[in-house]
Amino acid sequence: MNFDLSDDQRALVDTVERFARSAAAKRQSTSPVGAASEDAVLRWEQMVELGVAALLIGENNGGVGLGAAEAVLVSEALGQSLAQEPFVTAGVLAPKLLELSTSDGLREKYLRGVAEGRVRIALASDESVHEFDLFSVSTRAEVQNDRIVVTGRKELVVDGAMATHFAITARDANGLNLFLVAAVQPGVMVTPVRGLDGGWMARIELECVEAEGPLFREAAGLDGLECAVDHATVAICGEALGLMNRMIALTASYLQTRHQFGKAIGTFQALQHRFAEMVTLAEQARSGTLMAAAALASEDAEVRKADVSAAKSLVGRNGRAVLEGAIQLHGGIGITDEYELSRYIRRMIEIEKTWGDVSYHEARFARVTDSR
Amino acid sequence: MNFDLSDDQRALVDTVERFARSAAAKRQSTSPVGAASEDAVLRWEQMVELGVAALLIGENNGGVGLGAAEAVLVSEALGQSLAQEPFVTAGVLAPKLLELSTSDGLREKYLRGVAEGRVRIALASDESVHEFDLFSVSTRAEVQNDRIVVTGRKELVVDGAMATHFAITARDANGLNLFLVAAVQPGVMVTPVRGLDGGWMARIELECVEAEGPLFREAAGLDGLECAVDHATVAICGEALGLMNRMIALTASYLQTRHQFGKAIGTFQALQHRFAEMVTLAEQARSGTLMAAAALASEDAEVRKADVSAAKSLVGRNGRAVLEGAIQLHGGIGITDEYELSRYIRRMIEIEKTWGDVSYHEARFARVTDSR
Amino acid sequence: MDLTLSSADIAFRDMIRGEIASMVPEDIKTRVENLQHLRKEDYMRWQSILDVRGWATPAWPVEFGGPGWSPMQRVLFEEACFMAGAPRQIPHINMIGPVLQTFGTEDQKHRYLPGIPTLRDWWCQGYSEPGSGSDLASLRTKAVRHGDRYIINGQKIWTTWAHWSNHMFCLVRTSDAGRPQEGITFLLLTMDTPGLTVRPIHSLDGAHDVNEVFFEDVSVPVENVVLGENQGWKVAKFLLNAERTEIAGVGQSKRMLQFARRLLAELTNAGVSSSRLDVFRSRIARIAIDLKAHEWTLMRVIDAKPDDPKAPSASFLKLCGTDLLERVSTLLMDLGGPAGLAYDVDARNGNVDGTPPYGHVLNGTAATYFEYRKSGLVGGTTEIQKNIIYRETVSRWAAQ
Amino acid sequence: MDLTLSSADIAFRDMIRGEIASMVPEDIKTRVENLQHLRKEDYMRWQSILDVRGWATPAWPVEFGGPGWSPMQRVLFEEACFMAGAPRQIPHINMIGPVLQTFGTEDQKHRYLPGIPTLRDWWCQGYSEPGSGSDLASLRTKAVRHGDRYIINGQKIWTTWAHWSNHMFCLVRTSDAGRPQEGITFLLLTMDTPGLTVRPIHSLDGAHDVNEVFFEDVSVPVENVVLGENQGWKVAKFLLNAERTEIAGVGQSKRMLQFARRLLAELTNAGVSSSRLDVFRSRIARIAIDLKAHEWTLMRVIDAKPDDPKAPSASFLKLCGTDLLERVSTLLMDLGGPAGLAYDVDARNGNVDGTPPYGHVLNGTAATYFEYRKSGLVGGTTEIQKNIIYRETVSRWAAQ
Repeated sequence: MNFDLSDDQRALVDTVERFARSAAAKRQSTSPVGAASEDAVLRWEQMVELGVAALLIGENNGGVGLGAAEAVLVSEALGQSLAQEPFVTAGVLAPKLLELSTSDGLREKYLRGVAEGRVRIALASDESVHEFDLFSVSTRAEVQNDRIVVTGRKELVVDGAMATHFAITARDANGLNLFLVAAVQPGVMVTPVRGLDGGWMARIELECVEAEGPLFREAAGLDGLECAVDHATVAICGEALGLMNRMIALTASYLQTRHQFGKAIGTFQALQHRFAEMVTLAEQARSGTLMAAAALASEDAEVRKADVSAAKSLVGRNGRAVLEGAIQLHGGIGITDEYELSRYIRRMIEIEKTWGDVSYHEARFARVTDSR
Repeated sequence: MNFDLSDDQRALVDTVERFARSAAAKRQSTSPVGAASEDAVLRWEQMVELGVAALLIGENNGGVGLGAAEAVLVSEALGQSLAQEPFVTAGVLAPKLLELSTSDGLREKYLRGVAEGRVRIALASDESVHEFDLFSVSTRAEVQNDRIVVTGRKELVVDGAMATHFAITARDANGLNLFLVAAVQPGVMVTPVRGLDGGWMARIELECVEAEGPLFREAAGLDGLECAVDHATVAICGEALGLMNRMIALTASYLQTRHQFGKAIGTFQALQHRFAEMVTLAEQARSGTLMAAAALASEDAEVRKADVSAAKSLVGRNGRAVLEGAIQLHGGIGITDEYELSRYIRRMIEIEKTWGDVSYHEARFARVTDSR
Repeated sequence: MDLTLSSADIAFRDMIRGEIASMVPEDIKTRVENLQHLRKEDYMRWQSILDVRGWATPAWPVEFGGPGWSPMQRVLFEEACFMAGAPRQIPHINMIGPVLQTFGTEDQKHRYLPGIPTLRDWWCQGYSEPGSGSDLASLRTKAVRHGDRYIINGQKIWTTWAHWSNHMFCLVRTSDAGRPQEGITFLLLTMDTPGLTVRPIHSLDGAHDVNEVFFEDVSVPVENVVLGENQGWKVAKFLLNAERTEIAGVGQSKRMLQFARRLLAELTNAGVSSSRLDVFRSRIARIAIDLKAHEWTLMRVIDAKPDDPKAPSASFLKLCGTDLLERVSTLLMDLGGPAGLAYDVDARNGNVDGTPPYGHVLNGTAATYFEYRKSGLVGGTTEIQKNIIYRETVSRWAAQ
Repeated sequence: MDLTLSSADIAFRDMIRGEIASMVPEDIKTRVENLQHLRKEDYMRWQSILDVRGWATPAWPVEFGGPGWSPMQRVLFEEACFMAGAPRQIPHINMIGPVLQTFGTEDQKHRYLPGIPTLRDWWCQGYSEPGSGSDLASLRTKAVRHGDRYIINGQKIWTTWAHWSNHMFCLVRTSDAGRPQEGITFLLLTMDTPGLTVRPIHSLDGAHDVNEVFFEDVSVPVENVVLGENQGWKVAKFLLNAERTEIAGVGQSKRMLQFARRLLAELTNAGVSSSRLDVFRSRIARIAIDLKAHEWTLMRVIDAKPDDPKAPSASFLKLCGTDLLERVSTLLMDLGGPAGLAYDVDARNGNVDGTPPYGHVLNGTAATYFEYRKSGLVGGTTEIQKNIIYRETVSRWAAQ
């Protein structure tokens, strides 16, 4: 075990950071919904050129074969400049789902397209907007005239407005499974939904839509789905680390440059301590995220679930404390839309609410660890 | 509504404070168990001379007829010098129970003795040591040869080792009710239990013991019992205010006199802020306690329950934060048994755990207010 | 100490509850209860309705057309407004009014008081500056006297509702001599004065409440000074005192808590798992408990003699009030769950009549969290309040 | 960055777990798992058992008779000890040992090292003084040189296990010139030196761990100086570094968390209402999550190059470690419920063999809470740690 970046990792991070800092990479929270999703497609095409799309795909499947540690590093570097989306869905979630799929045919048909950025698959799983639950699904998949057709409604599909395909959770005669659906075809209605920071989620309505699948043999499906989402979850934890870095950096310079009562506000002990708490919380979130990245490689699904949930809840909880500290130490400017900090704050909350919030993941952690 | 003390109230508080400051009044945490209960009897006899025993008893029953506000003031004054016990049980809980009793005979037989300090009744209700619950009772009351006999075991009876009588919760053919049992008689075994701060609780074992009662007509009993305990609960909230006062006062002088790095530690902003938080939490606890004292007069039992539980949970929660602040601001001396603060800290925790802890009272509050 | 409400107060309470409940327009009530931002006309309409009954200016004495209520009656009035779903009152009504009544010239009273109750005249407060936040006394917006006029140059920031206002009261620097506090003047002006520009500031939640105000050779007659040149700090301190009850934020916290209970009921009906909801239920209980105690602290502050050193001060109210506003708005965001990811800023701001993706209630959850991040900053930061409490209390406690 | 354990480490982990599990005496294990205070002989017995295997001094290199383990192996050893219910190691073993190995003379090494592994020589640390807590450099216990001896006068306080020790290492003032740090000397002495008196201090929980130590003309030969006169601060800073992993408190937090889970199971069996227990279950989960992250922070600290400015420092470990110790001990008290009212200090201290009123487990709950109130005070207060973190990090972050 070793926490220093290797030369290859350093080079990867530098490349991604350079890209992320370029204006073109940045997500604009003010973009209208349609334009936003075009931006995302454009950004993804640029990332593909950097080689990011095939990063996590196994070498046997023609990818670079890097692991979760690298996914965290890339996400963090992107997050630092608010340029993450859609790496987590197109570069992590979709490839993982296909790699874990027990359908050789679908993997072969789609994985190359994913690696080349032509195919952009978004996971359409949620049906309730009140509580995250991968397995509470009423969407149906049926065989009609030898074709599989899917009917149902999916909410809050991350990067849904830019997808070429959806991976839909649906129940068939054998239970819950996943099916692939092309986004542009009769019976598919995609309604973009504006996110807190102008992200592009979508509501997907499917009315007897032709689908391919299932992605999994029965029983194998549930863990494959959960495992892919766990990979994506750790990647957005990495993004959150990047956001926290940036919030802390902005706060540090503000403390040193802002003066009140004739001195830099960073000379006040109460503010110093609040800053020290922010830094400590961010370090703890980093430790948790690295732990979860390590656990993704575990053969024991319970270990993976426990550590991923630990990390996601920790990142949500600490990230919120960091953003609240940043606001309090900045004063009024900290809650001003024009100032850079506001974007990091809103994105932090988006992350917290994506794929299970603190409460969800603490409960999942308790469930998995209680019996141990 | 008015928060200033009247002249009469001021005089009462002054008398009690003078008494409480005298060495004789103070409870010693180092006393052996037997001696401790003799101390308590002695202290109660002294308080009776001050007129404190009949303070809350209605004028129609020969008492002074003061209310919950005065009970809080007296408890606070006693608590400030760690001299509270046994006012709350002998001066509040027992008289309230007898006054609320629907048995005129028992009230007449015992209330005068209580007012004169001859009769000391302790409430023996708890059977589980894991969770406070007034109504989880398996002690039985049966009629045998025309006499009522009680059999069962009671835990953590507050002031139990100094009682002349016990008010026992027990189930008879009609359900839950209260019975009076003389402490010294065959079949009663009293085992003193040493408390956190050397308080004198007791385990009471009853084997076919002769009892008088019941204290209540069916149905009326449950609320009478709960109401009497609510009165006592508000009184120990008052005591907790006294403890907090003292902890804050000790901390304030320590901040001004202790020097490190060449200056009084009270010049460090982080310590100033922690102190400000302690003061604020104590004020909030005071507001809650006064609110609960007001609610004891309400005809609506749900209002009473909600506000008493609000106060007890607030006092427990804030009292703990105050004691933790006091320790942190004192450093090592704050956790030293020899130093006065340690007594206030341990007593604060005793209060928190008496008649329902924070978790119990928050749940009770939620239950009562949810439907509103 | 007498902890019971007098029978007169009980009668007043029952009367005012009944009346107010029948006075609030339905559409305003809906927006208030959905935690949407109100429009300027919503506030004005409600003030006009109150004005008919003489209740538009609860803190004003009878001689200036106010109801002459006792502090307890004001508390009961505010409680009735809360229960009826009325908008909260614009704080400036109870701020600039008493200032003019106490320090204003006859001419100032005559000219400015009549427009306040109905909000025909809407006042904003020009205090903070880019370089002067917590350290307000360091303000540098300069007013230089030329004959019978002041020429003002400088900039104010975080000016709430400057874009809705036609009047401003502000603090300007008229002298650099002595302590910084000694060279400050309290000045009135109209927002259409040439040289004055208002620039919007959008907040974290996309709302536009606050502004920057720029002064470029803004000319104001000297009769617009309140109390006298270089006497402004005294007026500002008086105002701070008048803000006492407002600063407690009781009404806003209660409104959000009510909203949280409603949301909890909706989530229960929607089938959200009870293990998830139980946690929220506990948090609601704890906040409700603290809020009840906070209301009693407010009453204790209101009842206290001004010179009683043992009474809790306004800083306690501010600290506890901020804590509650922060916690209950956080609770709302958490209750919102995944739906909080979606946010339609226009629907929340009341700029469009459409319904946001998951309805107005869920649309308000994360936004409310963002909105109330300001509570520890406005009206003196939490850090400043703690400094004050320490200074006010430590020696008294050490002497006990 | 490679986040997987090497196969050598995996093999070591499996070996050490198996071995340690079979080595812990049952009676000691029971006291450890009940959170009772251990007796001096418990610690000594366990060290002797470890010593047979050469594992008594995990941080010592092979040349001094240690096992020569890597930092990761030490972590795995400590984890194995935790899992087996072994006592935690007396911190001074890993403190005074490396100090002597690094700075000691040959004679000092020869004389003092052999007695440490078995605790035949038990060392205590004479640092804090009544007037010098957070501001350690202001210490005033004076050592004045007379020929080849120092004469010491003064007082130490909070000296853990001074009453069990036969040796002390301490900081004394040998010069008043220059910065306070520059006049401090690191000195060794035996506890039976005439003029040295130990006075017990009992803690909040009734335990006797710490002491006052008084020096009245205590005479010590100059060869007992480590490194050199007025060089003591350098040794103290080295020691602080050696304390790094100890300061994280991982083992103690895990022990208490394990105890909490056991208590929860007992309460479940005893029929405590599920609504009450669910709250505890959530708290346990949250603490367990933070503790896991804390263990990874510890590994990151251990792995960091000494000069890497971006690596988390020991102050992070101390801060998070304190937070966890405070929270988990608080959880225990809350879990204890009403039973926590009863407390038998003698049973907890292991002075009597009797069972306290509600058993050893419940007897430990409130006492553990009291015991761990010290965590934010010892080894540098929480406030001092935050000062350090700010100083260490703010400029680096501002430059990013």
